[in-house]
Amino acid sequence: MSEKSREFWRWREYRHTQPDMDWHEAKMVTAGVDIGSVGSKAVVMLDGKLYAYSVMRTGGVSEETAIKVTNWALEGTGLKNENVHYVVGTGYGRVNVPFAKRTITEIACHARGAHYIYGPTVRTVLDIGGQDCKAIRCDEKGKVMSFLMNDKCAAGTGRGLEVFADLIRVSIEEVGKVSLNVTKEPPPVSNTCVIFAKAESVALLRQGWPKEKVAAAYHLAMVNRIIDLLTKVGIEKDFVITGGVAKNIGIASRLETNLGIKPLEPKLDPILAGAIGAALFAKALYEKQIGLR
Amino acid sequence: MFTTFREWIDNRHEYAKAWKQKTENKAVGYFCTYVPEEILYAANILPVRILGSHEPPTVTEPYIFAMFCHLCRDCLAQGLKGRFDYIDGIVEGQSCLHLRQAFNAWRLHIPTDFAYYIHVPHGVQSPHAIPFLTQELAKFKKALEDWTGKKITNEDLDRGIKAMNKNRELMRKVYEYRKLDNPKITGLEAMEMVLSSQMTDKDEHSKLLEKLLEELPSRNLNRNPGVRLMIIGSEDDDRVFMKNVEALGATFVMDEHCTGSRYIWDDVVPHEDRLFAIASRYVNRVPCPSKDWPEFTRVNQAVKLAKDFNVQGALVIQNKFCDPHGIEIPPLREALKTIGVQTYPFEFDVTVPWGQFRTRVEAFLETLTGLAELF
Amino acid sequence: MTQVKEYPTELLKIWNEGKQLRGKYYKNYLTAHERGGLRWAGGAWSFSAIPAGLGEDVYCITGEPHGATIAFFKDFTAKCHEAVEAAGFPRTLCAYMRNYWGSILLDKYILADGTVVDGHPAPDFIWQDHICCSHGKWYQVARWLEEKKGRKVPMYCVDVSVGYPMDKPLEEYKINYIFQQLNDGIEWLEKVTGRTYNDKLLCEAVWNEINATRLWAEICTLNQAVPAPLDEKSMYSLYVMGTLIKHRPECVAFYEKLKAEVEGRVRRGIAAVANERFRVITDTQPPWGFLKIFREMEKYGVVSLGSLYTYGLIGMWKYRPDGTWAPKELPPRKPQTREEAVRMIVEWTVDRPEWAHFYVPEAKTKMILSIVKQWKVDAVLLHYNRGCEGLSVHIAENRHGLVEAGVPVFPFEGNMGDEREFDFPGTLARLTTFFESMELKKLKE
Amino acid sequence: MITAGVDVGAKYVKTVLLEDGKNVLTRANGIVGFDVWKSATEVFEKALLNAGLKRDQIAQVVATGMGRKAIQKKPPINPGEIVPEVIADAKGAYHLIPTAKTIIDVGAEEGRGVKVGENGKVKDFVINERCAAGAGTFIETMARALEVGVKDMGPLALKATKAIPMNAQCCVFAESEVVTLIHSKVSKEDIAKAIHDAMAGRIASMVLRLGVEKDVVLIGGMARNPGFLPPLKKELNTEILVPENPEYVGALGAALLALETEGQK
Repeated sequence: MSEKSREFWRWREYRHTQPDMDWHEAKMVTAGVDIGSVGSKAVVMLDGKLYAYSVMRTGGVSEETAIKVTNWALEGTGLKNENVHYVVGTGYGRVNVPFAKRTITEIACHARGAHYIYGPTVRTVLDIGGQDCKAIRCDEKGKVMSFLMNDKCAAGTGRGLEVFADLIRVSIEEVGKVSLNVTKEPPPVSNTCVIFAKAESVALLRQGWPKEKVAAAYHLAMVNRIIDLLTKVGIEKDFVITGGVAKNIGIASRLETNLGIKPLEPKLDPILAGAIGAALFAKALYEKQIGLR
Repeated sequence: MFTTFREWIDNRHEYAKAWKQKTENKAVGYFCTYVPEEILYAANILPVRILGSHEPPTVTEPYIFAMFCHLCRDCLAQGLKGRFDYIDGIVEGQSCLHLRQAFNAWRLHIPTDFAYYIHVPHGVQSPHAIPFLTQELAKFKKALEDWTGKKITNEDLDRGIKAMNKNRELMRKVYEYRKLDNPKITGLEAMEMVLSSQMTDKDEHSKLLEKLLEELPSRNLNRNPGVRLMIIGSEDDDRVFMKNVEALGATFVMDEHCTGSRYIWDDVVPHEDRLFAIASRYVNRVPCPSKDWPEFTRVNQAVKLAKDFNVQGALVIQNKFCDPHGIEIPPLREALKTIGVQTYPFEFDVTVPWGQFRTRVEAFLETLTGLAELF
Repeated sequence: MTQVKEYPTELLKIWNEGKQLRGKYYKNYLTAHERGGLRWAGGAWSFSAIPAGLGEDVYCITGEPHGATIAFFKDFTAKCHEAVEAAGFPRTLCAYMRNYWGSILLDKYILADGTVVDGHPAPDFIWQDHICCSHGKWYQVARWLEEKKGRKVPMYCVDVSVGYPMDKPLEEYKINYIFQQLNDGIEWLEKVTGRTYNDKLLCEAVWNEINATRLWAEICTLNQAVPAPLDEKSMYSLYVMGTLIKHRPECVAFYEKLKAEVEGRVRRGIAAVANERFRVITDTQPPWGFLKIFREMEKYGVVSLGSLYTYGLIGMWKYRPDGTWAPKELPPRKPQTREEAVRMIVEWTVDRPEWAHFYVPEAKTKMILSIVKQWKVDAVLLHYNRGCEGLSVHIAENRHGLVEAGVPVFPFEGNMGDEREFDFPGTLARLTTFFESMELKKLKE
Repeated sequence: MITAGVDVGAKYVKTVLLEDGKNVLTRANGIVGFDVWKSATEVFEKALLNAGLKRDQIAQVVATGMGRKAIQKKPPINPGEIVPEVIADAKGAYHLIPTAKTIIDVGAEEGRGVKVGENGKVKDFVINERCAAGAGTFIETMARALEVGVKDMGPLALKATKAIPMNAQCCVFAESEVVTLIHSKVSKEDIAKAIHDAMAGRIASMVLRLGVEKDVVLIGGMARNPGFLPPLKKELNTEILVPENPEYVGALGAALLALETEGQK
């Protein structure tokens, strides 16, 4: 593909199966399907342990995406839909997951998933999704105590980064890194909304600012907006970031410097937090169903 | 009953036209609940509240700057689109700057032969407000008499006061049934009851309320009320939101809205000087935030209602760009928190993205129920 | 390139005196308690002559000019906005109000020269007026924020939202409603401060205010001259005296001196902008963080003569029988008693130009058209100001009225106190397009 | 005499070579990269190549568009004059449709409304404020969300069965509602229509500020999108004319202005 027509906004889709686990021995096979506004994730767990997962782009019809992403997670494991004892749907499209017995919001699932990924010391979870940002306070068991989501003007952070990556012709997976190689942080572009931020970035590019400097200004504006949300809900240690944008080092490192709090390092892909939480809730619901709980 | 209320709201224009034909009297559109309907009824005029249609009000762009709330622009759009061509005049009782622009733009650009603005004082906590409003109402009464060519007697005013007080009292009685552990009416139905009252003839509406009150004791909604919610904030006639929220395992058992409890909570106390009595009602009523200073009487009212109707959680609504309600969100949320009522803020606009709101409502309900069984 | 006339220009001699006067007043406000003085908070439109009766050592920094001062210093105003949003207030509220609350929440105070002082000086009482929806509630919440820091501040607010009809005198019961509230207010002031009220000081303060607000109108009238002796950007720093201390003798003296200097400039043909060739007026407050937009306009030979805002926020005007808009006539003599003084200041203030537009859009359009005619104005720049719903109420109707009267209008959206919402490059591009469509080419880079 | 007009837009550069102010010799366009001067020069030279001409055979060049300042006083284009888009739009549209009174130009980022007097002179104009920016790019982003080609969005909208009112104040609000529609099983056709209706609503509210006088002409890249015209007609409730090659009208206007400046010299 020529440099011109490459789609910088498109990110890599992937799946994984844990090699050293065998589902035949498992008492409980549960799944969590998180249909986000930009990305969709499916996770399969054996007795509450992560076994297989898949991450792909959310399509125009969320029902089809739910089926595709789940099948892709099961691909190659020999597992079929009927082997899965319980499925919980979450995310924007949770109502369209045809085989989900129950739907739970991504706020509860991200808190529960963060507890699994980062451990019981987590008290504040920040999920930067494609469309909405969520700041969640939880207890030592990963139960939501209080939460807050962005206001109307602050919507579209994740998708905004995709549009920005396209604008400066740097792939979405690299745009965070590119934003860091600046000697000094430039003043941020406006953080009123994604449209203002992009318009000011275009003006800076036209003034001859290098890509890296414009990327730094854009990322700093997004971080300022996210910090507003976090300060509203109140930040208590330990602090973690989940969702796709967590992997953007330009956002994560600036959150650390400007908040003065170091987010814990994820041992697992933070984009899976929602689906993992859903799969763990599925386990609890299945245990209740068969009288174990 | 509630199907009739719903039909009246959905066919508000047909209702008013039919009423005009039947009675050969005039109908007047009003913008805010500070308009003294008692005096309009006294003049045998049907007051009809002008509300929006929840479609993007692009036609209002030359007349109202888009940074003012969607309500004032949506109301003006109805006039510009000719949907209120049957009303004989418009009246506004001073409240916020936003609705004032809808009134002025209507007066300037939509032909109407009666446009009257009552300067209802903002200093309702001052002892001088009632005498001031009494004189304003005297001017308003005279203007109506000059326009209709008919004198408004004390008997007429008593009839108007009686019609309004009775309607409000009956609706308050219906509200009492929302205190029950399993409320006899949903939040949507309560909104439809009050909204329909704002657009129809009070006596006709009261007859329906009397029949409803006979049936309520035996009425069974056979639905699980779920979480007891309250809805508080800017003018809100978004029935789709109410319906959707109550389908997620919750019930609005109470509201603090001018399309709900604030419209029916206070009566006119009879007095020899009828205009003084009406003025006292509109000064001493539960105030709109634009008039509620220096003390927070409305916030205290919301807290009292939350206790009386034992509310578990409250949705705090702000129409985007609405300053009076926007200013009160933090003090209101803090006051409710001190009595153990959790709250969540919502920003409303002309159209409401239900996807985003569903996530916020469900997550809020999850925090109230705690998903205990899953931990 | 057509040859453009160059007028002589010269700096305002009184400029530094103004800066010192304002700086001194800020210091007095801060150190009032050290000298046993009193501090009160309120808006630029509150009846500041009334608390003056409590003594000579009673100081007030009015909310709006302070909100503007904060807006001028970009990073401090950004911190204020963040603090207010973190407290849960929506971002669409009045930008001045949010700046004010922000400095309470941060417990910081910024002086006129930009230095930031620790500790927000809580007022001894709040003395406010209410006509805009945010007026009363601004200080209701300021009081709520102070209370959360353990400081109880009593508040009194005078309702002046009585409706101001166009071209008709105000009815007696409306004047009386304001008069009674002010009278009760004096008793309230005595109660909360424990001081006995001095009617003589009140009469002085009322007379000072009447003279200062008339003088400012007279100074603005001098800008009818071609070339204009003053440009709006410098007028912002001159009229601010009237928003802070219009009841003080120093303010009257300052404006008398300023008037003399400006009359001298008119006589000698001194211009504010050397190559003035296109005269504009603006509307409502400017985007305080981006005053450099005026310098860009000067590159096209465009000068802003002021606006209904700079002329009418504190200046007092009246339509003369011949239909011209002119400074209001002084009352026959100084008030002698409390009742005379309070009635006089009410009857004087109810003609405030910017109060009329809260009720009748045609009133403001008519006043702008009078300025266009009498000040020989070529175009009007309308600031659709998202930060202030009070002064941009009915602005779309005003634009409609001006266009129908054949006046070239350039509307631009912005925010006077929240610079995150002001699109400087975009607005500048549109503004230069407007000038070019008026056949004005750029004179110098 | 041959003149040239170069319109350096937010996303595309458009160039027109014009002979004696009457017939268009050639048109060329290309994407605007970081180096605006380089992109404009490439497109300009492509036009010269198509017409088999050299730079010195072009009597006069006028530049317009958001990026016009980047090519000012610089070879090879070296425009004699640069004019704001509003003036170029008026000139070009008036030339093609002399009865035009209101011209609407909707590009990738900006939207403009121009009131035209006699001989194409600008009487009044309005440019979308930032809140209403990004009409073109919004449709592109939403096409991605619907997994539909940008070109197919318009035709898709025409096949819709239902009209869903959606916020027309800004793209961020509209986008939140598109995401809601996608996840509530609304057909792609109805979503595409809602998107175009919202964009038309935003542009219409800008033009309404200016006032609509017949004949109304739509130009700019969005004029090529068949899904955009019907809702715009409905919002403004007027007929709207779309000239040939609508996205080149600005460049054409610039070429006509070049003829005038050359004439004055």
